[in-house]
Amino acid sequence: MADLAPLHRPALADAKSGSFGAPSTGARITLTALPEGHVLQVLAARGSGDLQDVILRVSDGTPNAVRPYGPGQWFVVGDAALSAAEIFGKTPLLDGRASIADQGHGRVRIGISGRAVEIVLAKGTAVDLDRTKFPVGQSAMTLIGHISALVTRTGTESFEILVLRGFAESLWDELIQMSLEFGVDARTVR
Amino acid sequence: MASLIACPHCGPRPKEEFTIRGDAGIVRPAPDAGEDAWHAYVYLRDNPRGRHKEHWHHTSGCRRWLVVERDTMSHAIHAVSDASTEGATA
Amino acid sequence: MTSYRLSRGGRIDRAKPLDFTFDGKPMQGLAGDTLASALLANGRQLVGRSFKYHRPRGILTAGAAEPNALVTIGEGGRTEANTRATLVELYSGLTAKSQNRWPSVDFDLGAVNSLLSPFLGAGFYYKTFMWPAAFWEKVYEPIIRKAAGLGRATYEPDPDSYEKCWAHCDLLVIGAGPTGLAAALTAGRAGARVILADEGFEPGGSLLSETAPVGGKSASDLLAQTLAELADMPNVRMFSRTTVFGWYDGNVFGAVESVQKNTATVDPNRPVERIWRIAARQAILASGAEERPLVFGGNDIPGVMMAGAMRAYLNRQAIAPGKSTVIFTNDASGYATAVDLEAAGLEVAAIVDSRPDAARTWSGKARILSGAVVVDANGGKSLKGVTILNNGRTETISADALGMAGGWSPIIHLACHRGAKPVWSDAKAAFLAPENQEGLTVAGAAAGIGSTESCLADGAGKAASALKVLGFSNSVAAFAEKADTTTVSKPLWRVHGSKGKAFVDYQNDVHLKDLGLAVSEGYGHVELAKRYTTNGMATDQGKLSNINAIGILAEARKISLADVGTTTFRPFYTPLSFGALTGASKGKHFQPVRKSPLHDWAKKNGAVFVETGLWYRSSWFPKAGETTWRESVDREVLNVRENAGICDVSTLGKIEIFGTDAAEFLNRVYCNAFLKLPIGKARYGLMLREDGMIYDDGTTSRLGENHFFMTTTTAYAAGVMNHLEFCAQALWPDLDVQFASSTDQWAQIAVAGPKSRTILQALVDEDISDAAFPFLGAKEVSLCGGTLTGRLFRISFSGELAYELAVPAGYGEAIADAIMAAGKPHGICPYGVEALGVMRIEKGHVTHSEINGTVIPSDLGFAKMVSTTKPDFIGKAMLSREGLTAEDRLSLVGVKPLDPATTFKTGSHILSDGAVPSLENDQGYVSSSCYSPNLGSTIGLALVKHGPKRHGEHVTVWNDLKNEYTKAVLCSPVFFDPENGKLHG
Amino acid sequence: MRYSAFSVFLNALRGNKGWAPAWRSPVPKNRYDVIIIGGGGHGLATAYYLAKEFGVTNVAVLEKGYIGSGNVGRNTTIIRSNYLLQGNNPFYELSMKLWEGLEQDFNFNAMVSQRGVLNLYHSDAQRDAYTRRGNAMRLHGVDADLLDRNAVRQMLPFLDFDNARFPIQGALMQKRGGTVRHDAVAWGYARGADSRGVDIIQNCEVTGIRRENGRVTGVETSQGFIGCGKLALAAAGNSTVVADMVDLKLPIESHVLQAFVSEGLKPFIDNVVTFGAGHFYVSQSDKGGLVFGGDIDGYNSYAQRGNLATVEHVAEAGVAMIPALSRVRVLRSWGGVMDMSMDGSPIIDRTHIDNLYLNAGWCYGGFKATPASGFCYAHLIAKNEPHETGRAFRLDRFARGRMIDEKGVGSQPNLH
Repeated sequence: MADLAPLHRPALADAKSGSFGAPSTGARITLTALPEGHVLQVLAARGSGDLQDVILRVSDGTPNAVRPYGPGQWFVVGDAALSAAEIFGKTPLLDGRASIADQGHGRVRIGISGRAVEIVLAKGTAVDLDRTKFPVGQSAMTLIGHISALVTRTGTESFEILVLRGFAESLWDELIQMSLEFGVDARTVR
Repeated sequence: MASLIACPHCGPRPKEEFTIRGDAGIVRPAPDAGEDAWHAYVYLRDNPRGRHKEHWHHTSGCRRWLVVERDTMSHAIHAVSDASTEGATA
Repeated sequence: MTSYRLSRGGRIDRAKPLDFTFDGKPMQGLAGDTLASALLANGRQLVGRSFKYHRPRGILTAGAAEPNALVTIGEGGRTEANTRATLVELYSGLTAKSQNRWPSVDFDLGAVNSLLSPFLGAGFYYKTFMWPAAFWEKVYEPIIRKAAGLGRATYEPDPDSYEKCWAHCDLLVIGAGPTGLAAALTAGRAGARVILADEGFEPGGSLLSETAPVGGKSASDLLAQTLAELADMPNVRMFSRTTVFGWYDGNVFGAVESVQKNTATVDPNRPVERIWRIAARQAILASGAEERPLVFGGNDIPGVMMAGAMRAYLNRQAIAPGKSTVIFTNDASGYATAVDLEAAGLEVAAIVDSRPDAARTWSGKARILSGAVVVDANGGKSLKGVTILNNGRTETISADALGMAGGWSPIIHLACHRGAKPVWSDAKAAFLAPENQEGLTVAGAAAGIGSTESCLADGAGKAASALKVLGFSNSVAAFAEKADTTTVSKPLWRVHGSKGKAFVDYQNDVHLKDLGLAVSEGYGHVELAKRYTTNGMATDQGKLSNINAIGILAEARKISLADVGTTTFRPFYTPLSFGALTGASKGKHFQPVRKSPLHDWAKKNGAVFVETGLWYRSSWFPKAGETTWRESVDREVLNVRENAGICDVSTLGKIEIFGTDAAEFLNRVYCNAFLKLPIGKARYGLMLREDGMIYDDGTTSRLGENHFFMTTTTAYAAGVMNHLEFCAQALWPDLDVQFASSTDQWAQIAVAGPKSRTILQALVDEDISDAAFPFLGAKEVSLCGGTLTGRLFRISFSGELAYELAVPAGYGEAIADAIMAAGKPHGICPYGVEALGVMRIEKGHVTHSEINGTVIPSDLGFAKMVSTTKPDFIGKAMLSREGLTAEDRLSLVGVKPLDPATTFKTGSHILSDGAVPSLENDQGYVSSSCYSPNLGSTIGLALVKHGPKRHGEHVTVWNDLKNEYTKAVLCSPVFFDPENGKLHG
Repeated sequence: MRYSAFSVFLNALRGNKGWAPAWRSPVPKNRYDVIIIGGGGHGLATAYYLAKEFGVTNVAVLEKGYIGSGNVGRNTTIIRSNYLLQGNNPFYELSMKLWEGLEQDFNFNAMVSQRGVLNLYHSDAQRDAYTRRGNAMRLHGVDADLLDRNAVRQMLPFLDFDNARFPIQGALMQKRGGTVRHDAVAWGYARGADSRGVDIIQNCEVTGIRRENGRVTGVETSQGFIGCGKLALAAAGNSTVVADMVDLKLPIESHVLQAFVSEGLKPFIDNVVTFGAGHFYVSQSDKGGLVFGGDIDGYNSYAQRGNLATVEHVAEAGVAMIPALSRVRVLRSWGGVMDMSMDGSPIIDRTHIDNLYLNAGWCYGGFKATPASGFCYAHLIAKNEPHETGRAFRLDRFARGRMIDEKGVGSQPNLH
């Protein structure tokens, strides 16, 4: 019986890394592969009422950790990886009013920031990202080009994108393409 | 139509984010409703010129099934609601 | 005249010469030129040949409506045929070529068609070329096709990139002429989010060529001040070189921005064109008006030009139309052009005004001929003079330029894209867009308003109204109200008495007589006339011709223009490149790639990949020395059956199902029972459509009282998820059940073969002996000494003792490596979907090759799975229909060749032994086939009439496409280990 | 007047003043033996064959707009008979045979051009499906060839063979497939029917159907009541609207399908080619425009216009198939109303009313079916007995579980 802890392979391990596109410095885009910590998909049981506060109980308390994407549906994210047991341990915190599906490996977080970030993302999504309509903390599950992803504003000039692992590299490449006119620094190394 | 559908959960979104199933004005019959009722449910359609209720799935968004009431002549959208709240009256 | 470029005036930059070529000849223009103006500046009037008669043609307009000056620009993969010279912003290094001519535009042999024109009237081709029948395709059609068409497209790949973008605004203003600028200014000052889009490279519209003062200021000062104020507003976005091409539902507008079409040195970091999808709460259409040509003989001779275009070239690019110009007008526009020509020191030989009472104060030098018409323009490749009919007398005036001013047609194209029909207005003598369309207001010249000052007022006023709708309560119109005092004269749809051909649709060579013929042959309806004569069907979409054609049809049919009506305005306003519409989704990026967490593991192990939907899956893993794919696959199959194999099945759809009603829900969506599935067990499930046909299959395991784990086929993963959500949300919202797609969460690994248990036990901490973990067991397991939790399923697609192990995706590669390492002493090998396919066919297991949407459970031998006791499940009610219970339905059998040395292919049909090939005798078809290394023969699964009753029958497997007719025998679909001895290992 | 090179020549010499109207504009009679609702391709073809083949000439075709204003005037002009299933295959082949002799038959050059139709395949599964289909065609004597990648590359070297997301593996080809000048089909049938005594009445909208004792006695129209012995519906996308007048609910939804044409080009592509890894099909018209289309927009619509997302999908698939299209410009898009049936196959049948006949459910395949549809429908109307070839297109096949579902997607019309 092998008891060597298996090696974790990040989804974007082999993705393009480096600087691409225009040499400009002013509005450069930064693309970052964020830590594959925990991603919990929380699903409310039928008729469970308002769960906003309950959901907070399973989050690590950092800003923007809880990301609603539809009625009774949230992603709770954080940098720390959680074991199956740790996730199982969180279920009782929900008082039986919601279930948790571990998506820590199924979804990958990508950070994107820069002065032109709204313009870049508008090449993919139809969601109006104007900061008055889409303030910090807001999330939207949407299509970016042909790929579905959860977009969250984390700052005035920064967003996080949560995407299915299988599509992560494809989306990564597209985000680079979309950023070329401003210049982009893509960092896969955490 | 459908350049934008105002999802009641997500706001206006483009057609590409949705999967359309079709007529939401028909009700699934009881299991023992008989051949005619089932044939009508599975195969017959009103196909109106004018207002029409349809099931649209916000596949690339909140993944909720919606009932979209739409005009088939003008493509104007009159109402969008969550299919579960539309309930059996759909 | 040696140079047509005047020494003074214009908005060109004389310090910036730009070199370009036309038909290989080097020429020079200036910054601020269009290709058209640069050609004119170089004295090049003849720029193209017409479609049918190959008549010499010059530049007619200064904008998007241009029917004649179509050229091919660019080289290699950047070649663009049919480009309007009037819209091309001149740049250094531009190459342009004339089209539809041979050998040259100056000497074109095709011009012989002009002589044949009596035989080439409207629709002549419908009446002839029918005999002998074979000649149409062999002789006539190739000649016609060669002659037809305009420019030649390249086959070379496009080196440039494109992109698409969304934009959102409160108010979209379409057109940056006086109306649009006034609207944008009003909305901008009110604080609204404004997008101002204009197709030109310099905003301003008619202000750019206006010489008369506007509201006490010069037009150019007004323009400069307005643009400066707009530029300072952060809430106003100016989209130059951007054509709004379509108005779609939901008030979404399509626009195309020409990003780098004005340079020969393309920056690869930026697109050459960009499509904007603009979601506007309100929009103002300020697209202006189009000047109408006049229909008289020879109205297409180079040198004949729209009067407004003449004025634009004069005032924007300082171009003289010729030495001596005649103006033919029934409208004030002709006079404005004449004024400017004379002011520039150019001769205006005469102003021919068709209105008898042209009571205009004219203080210029030119002679006025009231109530007169130009009946014929004279000349060949250039204009020599005009013949005028003046109160019954003809008179000839020599001239090398003729300006036509037939009145103005509002450009209402976009306002009619959503089905509204234009409305004829007698007062405006024009078709106007219908009013009160939600979300869009037409303003300025596009609404039939004449003077610039009234346009400013109208744009501002309508913007203020739109803002009110949007809730900007305190907006103030940027320009005061100003009544439009322009008088509209009665249109002159055609001139009577011409000798020469009077063209209506220049580009398609439709002339007056063609429309007359259409009416007399019964094609008088405006749509039929269009289709019969091709009027309005050219690349300009009838921007100039449609209105005159309607006037002419009305006259011929003796009805009003309102009764004739218009043809339908449809997107696009101007033609749009495939590249722009495609954006970045081209080549390898046509669709995204979805990668299994074991993709790199497979690559490392030498896999050959195959596209499966968006996924790449491993097909087989060739070893050194293997020369054919079959060799590799045979080895993999034999090795799995002999030892063990490992296969990536991560692409299967995986769905976590939660809820207190999850079991009840599954019981309703599967045709077999799921209510009492014990925790820790997996079950094969068959999901039907409501019409009784099988939709998908897979295994579903119960991991907890209220937690199930469903697998679907790779192809139907998304469809099944949508289906489950539909059932839960729309059909049975009273059930407590939730779904989470976990396809990407798990790397799922099949380990199959007699040694699979031994191998897996090396990784799995718990006991997985047959007793502890029997067939169809399903549970969470601890792996690698408790360092990882996975899910283990004892299920088998291969028929071997087999497991599927799911581990969190990020650990997939490490675990696959560990399995390989543990299996090495046991002879494990990786296997791909080909070997997987062989083994499943050997076992008679079905996939979507059999589940093709037309089979019901009993067709595939699953009759017993269909619950007879459940009150309801999806598909139950329709299963009892006559056609679904008929004896002769195609049902699953095995098939194998009588002589193992022979073979057959999937898709072959089954004929009874000795039967004549015919549809009546068709017995079914081979749905799956492969070479079975275990049986040493090709084997297949087939769907055959009365299938199960025919085991042992000899048949012909008929593949006429490959001349392959194989004698074969029908048999049980289970070819290998029918007792399932190996499964229980 | 018979059309011929000679008549064109003669009339040209006379200044083209001698041409007579291609069809009359008659005032409706009080009563006809047969009234056909719908002056599109199918309605006009039905009238033509009723008169020519079955001697039924006291016939009126009622058209609410101008003839050919529906789908026959707004399709991508493709003809083919590459069908898989027994109900469809012989029917479309009958249509193909009628196309092959059509122009000489009705004395109108509809430019039937058998340029070859190629359906590309990109996977083993698609190849197998085309093998099954090609063999089904050959079982009925229909020409079919399965080409491999190299053979396709020789014919169409400008397809994307080297950089494709979904590489082309080969194609199923029907050489006899091709294109026809669509408007001319309507006009040729109209002229042929008219010359045999059929009244073609345009601008005549049917507003009601009068019934007595369970039989149809005539129709209320915008030009007054017109009596009839038999009433035949051929209203395509508006079938359910007319059927509603007799409380007949149909297994049909009306959907919008967009089609497109590019600017005119010198000969660019010789065949009809369909993409197998996305929705796209293209051919080049005799005038030089690339005529192309894709999938239906997916929702019920009578608006004859579609949305931009579909336009973009079509263009993306087009460039994926032929990269050189990138710099070609699309001129115009339009939309037709498709009578999408629940199994993707048509209905030619009697109805619950004795003298009321139905021809509907053509989905987006109606144009190629025009001759056979007219022929079989005329047979049914004249003889009260289905023509052998169209026998499977029964209205009750859904209730009986005898669907003819080529795609296998079931009762969801937007997937057919």
